[in-house]
Amino acid sequence: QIHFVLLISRQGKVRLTKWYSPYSQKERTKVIRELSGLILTRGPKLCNFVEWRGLRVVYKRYASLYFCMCIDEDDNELEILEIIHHYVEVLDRYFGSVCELDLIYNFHKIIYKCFNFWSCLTLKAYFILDELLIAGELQEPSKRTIARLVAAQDSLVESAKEQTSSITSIIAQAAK
Amino acid sequence: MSGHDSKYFSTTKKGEIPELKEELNSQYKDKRKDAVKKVIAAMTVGKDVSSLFTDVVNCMQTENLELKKLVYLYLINYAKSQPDLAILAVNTFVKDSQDPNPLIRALAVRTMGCIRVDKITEYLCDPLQRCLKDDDPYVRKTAAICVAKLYDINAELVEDRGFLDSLKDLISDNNPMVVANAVAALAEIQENSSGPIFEITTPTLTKLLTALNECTEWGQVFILDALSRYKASDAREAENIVERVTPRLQHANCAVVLSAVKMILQQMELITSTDVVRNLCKKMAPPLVTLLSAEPEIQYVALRNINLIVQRRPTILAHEIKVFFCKYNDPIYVKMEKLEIMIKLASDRNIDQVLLEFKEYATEVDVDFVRKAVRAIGRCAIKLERAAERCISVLLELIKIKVNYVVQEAIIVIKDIFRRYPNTYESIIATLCESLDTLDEPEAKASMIWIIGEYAERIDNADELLESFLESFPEEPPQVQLQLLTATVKLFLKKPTEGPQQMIQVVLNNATVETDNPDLRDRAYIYWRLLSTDPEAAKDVVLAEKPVISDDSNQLDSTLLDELLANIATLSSVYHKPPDAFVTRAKTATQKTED
Amino acid sequence: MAGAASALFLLDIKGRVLVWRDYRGDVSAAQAERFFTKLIEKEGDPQSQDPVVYDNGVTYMFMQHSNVYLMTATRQNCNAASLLFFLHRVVDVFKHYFEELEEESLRDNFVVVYELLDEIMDFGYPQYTEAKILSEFIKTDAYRMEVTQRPPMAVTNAVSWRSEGINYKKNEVFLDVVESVNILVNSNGQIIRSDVVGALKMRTYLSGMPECKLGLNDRVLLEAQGRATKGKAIDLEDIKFHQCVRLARFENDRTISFIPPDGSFDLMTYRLSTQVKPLIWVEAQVEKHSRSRVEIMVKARSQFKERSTATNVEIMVPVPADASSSNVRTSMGSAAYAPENDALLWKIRSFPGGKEYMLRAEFTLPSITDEEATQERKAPIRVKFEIPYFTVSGIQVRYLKIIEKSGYQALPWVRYITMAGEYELRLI
Amino acid sequence: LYLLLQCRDMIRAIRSCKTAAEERAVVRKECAAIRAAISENDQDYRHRNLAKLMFIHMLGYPTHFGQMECLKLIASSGFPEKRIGYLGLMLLLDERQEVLMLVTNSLKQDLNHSNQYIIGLALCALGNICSAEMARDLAPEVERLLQFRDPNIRKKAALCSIRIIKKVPDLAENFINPAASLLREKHHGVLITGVQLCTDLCKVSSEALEYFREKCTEGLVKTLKDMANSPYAPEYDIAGITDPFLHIRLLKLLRILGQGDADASDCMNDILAQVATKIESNKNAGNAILYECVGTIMSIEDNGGLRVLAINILGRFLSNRDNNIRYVALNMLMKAITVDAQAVQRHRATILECVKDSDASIRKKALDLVYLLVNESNVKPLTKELIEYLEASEQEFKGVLTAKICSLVEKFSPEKIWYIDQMLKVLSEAGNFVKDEVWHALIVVISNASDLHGYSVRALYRAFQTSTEQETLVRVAVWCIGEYGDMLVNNVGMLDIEEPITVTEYDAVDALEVSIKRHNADLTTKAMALIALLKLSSRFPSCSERIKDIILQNKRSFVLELQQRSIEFNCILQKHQNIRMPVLDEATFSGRRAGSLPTSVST
Repeated sequence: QIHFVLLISRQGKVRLTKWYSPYSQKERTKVIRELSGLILTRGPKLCNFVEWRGLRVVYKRYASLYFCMCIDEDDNELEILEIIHHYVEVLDRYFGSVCELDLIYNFHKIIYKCFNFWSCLTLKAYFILDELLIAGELQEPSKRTIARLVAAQDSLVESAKEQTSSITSIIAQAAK
Repeated sequence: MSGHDSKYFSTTKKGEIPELKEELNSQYKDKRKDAVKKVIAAMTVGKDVSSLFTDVVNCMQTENLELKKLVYLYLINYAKSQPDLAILAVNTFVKDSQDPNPLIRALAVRTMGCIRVDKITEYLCDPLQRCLKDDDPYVRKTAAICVAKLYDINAELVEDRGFLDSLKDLISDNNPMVVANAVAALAEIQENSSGPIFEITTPTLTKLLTALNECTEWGQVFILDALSRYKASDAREAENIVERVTPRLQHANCAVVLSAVKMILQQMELITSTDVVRNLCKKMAPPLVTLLSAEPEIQYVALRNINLIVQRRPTILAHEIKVFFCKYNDPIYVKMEKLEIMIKLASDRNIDQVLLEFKEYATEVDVDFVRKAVRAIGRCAIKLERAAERCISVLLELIKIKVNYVVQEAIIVIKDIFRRYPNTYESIIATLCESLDTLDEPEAKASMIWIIGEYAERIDNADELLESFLESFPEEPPQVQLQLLTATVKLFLKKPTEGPQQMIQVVLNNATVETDNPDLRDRAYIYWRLLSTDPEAAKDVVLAEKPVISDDSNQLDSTLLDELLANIATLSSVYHKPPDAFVTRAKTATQKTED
Repeated sequence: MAGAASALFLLDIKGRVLVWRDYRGDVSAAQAERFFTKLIEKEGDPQSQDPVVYDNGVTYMFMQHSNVYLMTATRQNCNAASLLFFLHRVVDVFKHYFEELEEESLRDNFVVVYELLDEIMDFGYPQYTEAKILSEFIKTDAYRMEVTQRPPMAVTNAVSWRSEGINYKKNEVFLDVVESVNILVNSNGQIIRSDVVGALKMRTYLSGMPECKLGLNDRVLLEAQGRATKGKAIDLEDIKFHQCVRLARFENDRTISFIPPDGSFDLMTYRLSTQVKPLIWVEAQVEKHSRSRVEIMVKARSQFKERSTATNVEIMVPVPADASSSNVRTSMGSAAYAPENDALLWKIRSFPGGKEYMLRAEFTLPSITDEEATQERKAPIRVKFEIPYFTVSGIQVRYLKIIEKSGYQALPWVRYITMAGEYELRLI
Repeated sequence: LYLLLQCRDMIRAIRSCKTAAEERAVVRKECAAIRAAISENDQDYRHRNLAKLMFIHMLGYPTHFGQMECLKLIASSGFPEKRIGYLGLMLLLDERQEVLMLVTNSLKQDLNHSNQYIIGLALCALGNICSAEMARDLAPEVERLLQFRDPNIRKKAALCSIRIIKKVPDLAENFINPAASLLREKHHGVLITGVQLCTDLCKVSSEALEYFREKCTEGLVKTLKDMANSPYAPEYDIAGITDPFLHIRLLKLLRILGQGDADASDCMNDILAQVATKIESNKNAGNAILYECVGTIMSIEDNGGLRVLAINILGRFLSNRDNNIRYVALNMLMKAITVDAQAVQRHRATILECVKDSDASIRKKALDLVYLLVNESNVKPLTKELIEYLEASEQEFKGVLTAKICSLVEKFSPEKIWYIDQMLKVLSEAGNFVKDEVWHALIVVISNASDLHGYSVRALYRAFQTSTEQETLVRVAVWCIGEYGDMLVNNVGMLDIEEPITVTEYDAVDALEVSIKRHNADLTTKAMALIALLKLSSRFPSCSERIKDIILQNKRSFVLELQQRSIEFNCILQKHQNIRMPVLDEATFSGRRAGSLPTSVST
């Protein structure tokens, strides 16, 4: 089981956290501090695993971001690397289609857009994660399905917005 | 004024080194200079640019002082790794050391001294010899330090080439800064040498005291630190010296003040007149107090030193305890040190106010600080007999708040209070016993167990209380096990009834056959032997009257204190440890290979 | 007891090396960096760490300024006071050069930084830290062309703080006497500490090498001169002088004589620990109604003569960290919630002597409490104010004589002001 | 009132802070503004404020005052509100907050909602943060949703069920049947989550294990076979393999089913062999499957052929240039060692090299493995290697390394003198890392080896002269000097390999005094030194006065134990000379308990 997911920038700034096991706020801060100390200092050619408090952390660097997942001792580390990549690809596909600017595959830009500022895009990253993992377990192996489900919910939000705006305009009209 | 050097940090991704190489060999001066800046930028961020050694050294012969400095900087960094190539630089160095511009002459010897390569060092001797006698004081002051550098690399060379004498000559130099640096260099060389090199004679002393008035603040520190080793021949000389040094107490630089304090304290040991001593104490107090309005880092050093000073001369700050009261924004490390000094300065006169403060601190947020405050109350009780009762009542109040770590800390100190004032405050034992179940720290547990054993005859259910610990005996930490052992023996000797007898067997069995801890085992066997050979003797031994404990728990032993006082302002005085305890005499040569 | 620094490091907020200078070849960059990560890991907030740290044979001494750590490493038993104070001086030097000392300015000027590091310390011994003089021969790019190719005389002179040949059309001296009142009142309303720290801040615009002599109403001096003191003289407890003042001379006959540096500097500081009546007295009552509402009543009284007026008075009363939507009424000035300080901030522009003002405020608290909220730190009430044309000590500048061989006349301008220093009243 | 910042502006403001204190101030101001907006019940900005709180929470600041906002959003009717509300709930709260209970009702309604996406949100929240209490309350809804028409709800319900049965294992039996039916699904999401649910059911319920073993093994084998032989499926393809995630999960479940059951194991042999030989190992995905497959082969009932295959794969992994692969190889070899120790031993040299790898993770793993590899026959060379490495290793690694070496030496030592020699080396090199049990055990061994008493005390005395900063070394030396002081002084029981040394009684007492007076001496050492002095006082009459003096120095000690000892021992020396001998009769100390050591050393 995955206990938590962390995204940390090379400068040690936290970009996304998701906890599937209970950690108090104080513990969370400590975990993040310990792990960034452990992971960010590791050289580029070393393996992508660190042992930590009897658990194992699998991490992978994409552009300037470290994607980290903490798992149990007997989980498959290599598979977790694959899951991380799976997530990154979904993010890439999703934002690639959302951001009209990035018609060309340019992962750096997308990552930057997604995580540099906490915004609706970062929230989207969470929504996507929720379609990928539940209870710390993999939910869906198909990137297309995940993208489709997120898009469907996005359009649900859009139509609700339109509805409210049309209602307000109706009210506004009526009030004239 | 602002620069734009950051542009040098961004370099093209591919072929950085070849590109730089090309630029370094450019025919245009400006381009070369820019390239050297890029090289230094790369060096700054930790990239290895040692492969450009020859190319950089080629830029060394230049009129441009800025460029020269950069190249020198590069040499300092990489000469070690390219000793054979470093030799290429020697000619320029030697030439520069004879440059008409004193800035360049000084730069050349200063840099050569930083290059720890034997071959370079050989060529350093002649220029250094010349620079020590240079007309310009800036060059001489640089050369003086350079002798210390050379000594660090090759002590024999310095001795053989007579540099020590030249250096000693500089003590009589007419320039104060040259004198100060010569003193610093000599002091360092003395430190690393077995023979007497830098002995301060009376004429030297006089010269240095005079130089003191004129040199820079840092120079004053060198001189004062060196002079504090000087032993005056009699009280009169000591008084004279002190008189020359006291004006330094008015200096705005805290290091000058502390070094002056050190010197005065050293000389005071010789001064016999109580009036003079009293007067000096009075003079030192205000500057010491003023140090507490300095930056927190300085305050910290000052507090660590004041801690030592008040151990030797308690009167100096006897009336100043209030300045050690903690302020809201004091960093925790300052607060902790202030607390320590407050304990030392607490007296019958100020104890009420001090207790109010401690009580305030004991309800603060920071756990370590709270613990220390509780302990401080107990320490005051131990120190001030007449205030003991008041201290105890504050401790009891704190126990009632039932904050776990406060209770445990209180029990630890109350145990010591009992040992200090036997047969006085035992009435509170009952209150303490109420907290028995909440104790989870070894020291608190051990203290409580000791209390039960020691007063077994007054505690009706002492056997029950002790028995409650027995079950977990094997899991307890050694500290607790040892106290349980002794307490059970005491209980048995005091109440040799069936219950205690069974208990003692359980404990002795646990502490001998059932343990691997040799210390516990030895201890238990001693009791066992005593009990089985001669129970009366056992009583005599175990229940022997104990002398009242001394209240010197935080007093350093006097030889150590002497040593630390001689080291005021230094790290030794901050750590409260003699220098050998933390200065590893690893020779620099071995460190280099490590790196 | 000789000892010197092995290296001087300038690190960014994450402990990474920005620039460092190795003075003795016995420590390495990697070592310090690793140590620093360790230091931060240990307890999170590096500001709570002792400024002197020992690790594996090396002592590290450090301080923070803005987003930069200044740190020296040493393997010897060196003078800790000197090196820590030196770090503060280094800050002053950099500030003089780059206006602000921060990560960016260091990066932007690394060449000059290296040059300065080479000049201010040699083989780990502090050498020279007078920024004004240093900038005569070490310049940033913009001023590079004007470089003097020789070390200014001042560097090695007895008067190491002033260069020769300074020239002003109009020769002027400004002297500000600034007194800060520090006070600590415990929760019983007892004043447990009170002292005054004064400073004579000088700005000089004088030509040549002027000899100055300052006369104060210093009791010791006046009595020594056999003058009647008539209660006007004062006792200064601990006087500290700028290095330009001749200390031996002062020790001999209490004369304050000096050749001033050019520009602004603190000529002297002094301290008085005579108990003074708190100039502004504040009382606060905090009532917690249930878990959701707090009511605060504050009374502030000025306890100085009516002809003086305190200006820019700020009274900070602590409130719980998760409070909101205050309802505040004051009889004077304005008050607002200052969440960045977890406090209610009451500002009174002008507060004449002998007056009393009131404030009432109400805060609501959220229904859900912070599960991990450790007991909150008990902050005191803090007060800031300034009272112009007034000193607590009664110090007076009797004269400031300026003699220069060219014989010009220079007029000194003197101002007096009292302000709050660390002014804390603990809440019950 | 403060202006509420745009999310972006707030983050920009936070980012531009130079110090932690500045950041704290910005955050506090913003939180105050958000609290003000909350208490005014501001609807328009609720969304945005919650987003900001999530960011602030992530930075580690308190956000408890925003929790009720999540609840309000969840309770509103619109999908957008619910979506952000649930997200906030999952980020700002966790199962331990009491407030969470307040959301149970909303969850129940949403689990029964007509909109499947709202059901999805509720399942996700429940699966990620539900408490045992909520699990109990909502289990029936989730169970029902396992048969929901839309597969995307079924898969969410399956994972949500995992959380439920982990929180409340009693509920497992209700999920066995619905879980089994998920295994027949074609939808990969459902299948993957279904397999996972079954795996977790097996872990909490033996009943479930039996059931699946009986009813599903064959089906699972078939599914795996179909997968392995399936044509190219672009939707699930990774590096030319169809759905490696499903592969791995199936292998994992098969492992559990095959473990301890020969029939089930037999049933999966063929497919495991096929996976192990056919999967491409040039990409990570393939290696992940191979790794899982090896794990399964190692766990199920023995089939010699398969195991050889598995060990070969690990051998290949171990020599791979990719550090990840080497790491998992070491990891798996640790499991393999119980199955086929011989095969693992063959890789010993490679593994030992890994202990010195530049990668700390690999170093640590390799050390764990070496520890398992050691046996009576190879303990000497391996220990030698490790101790040599101890000197060169980094400070941080020394602790782990020391513990392992001590444990090995203790476990496999062929003879006592070797054991003592090795421990002495460790103590001198890294004594401060040695745990109490270790030096306790060393003393037990020494005291039980009567022919080595003299040798040990002399060796320790020598070591003590050079490294007084290793606390445990000093303790053992102190104890031995007290116990065997006469052998030290008289060179009793010299071995052939020894050089004689000249130590006077005075020197021996000196050593003890030094151990007390070192500036950093710890209390245990000091206390031990007092006993040692007591022991020596009868044997060294020439020093008895000096010993008395040293002991008496602690009579007013602030430290309880030291004072007690000082007074007692002084009393014995002063007044009870007559019983001193029996008390410290050496015979008393012999024949003591063997301790926890294996017979080879302790007898």
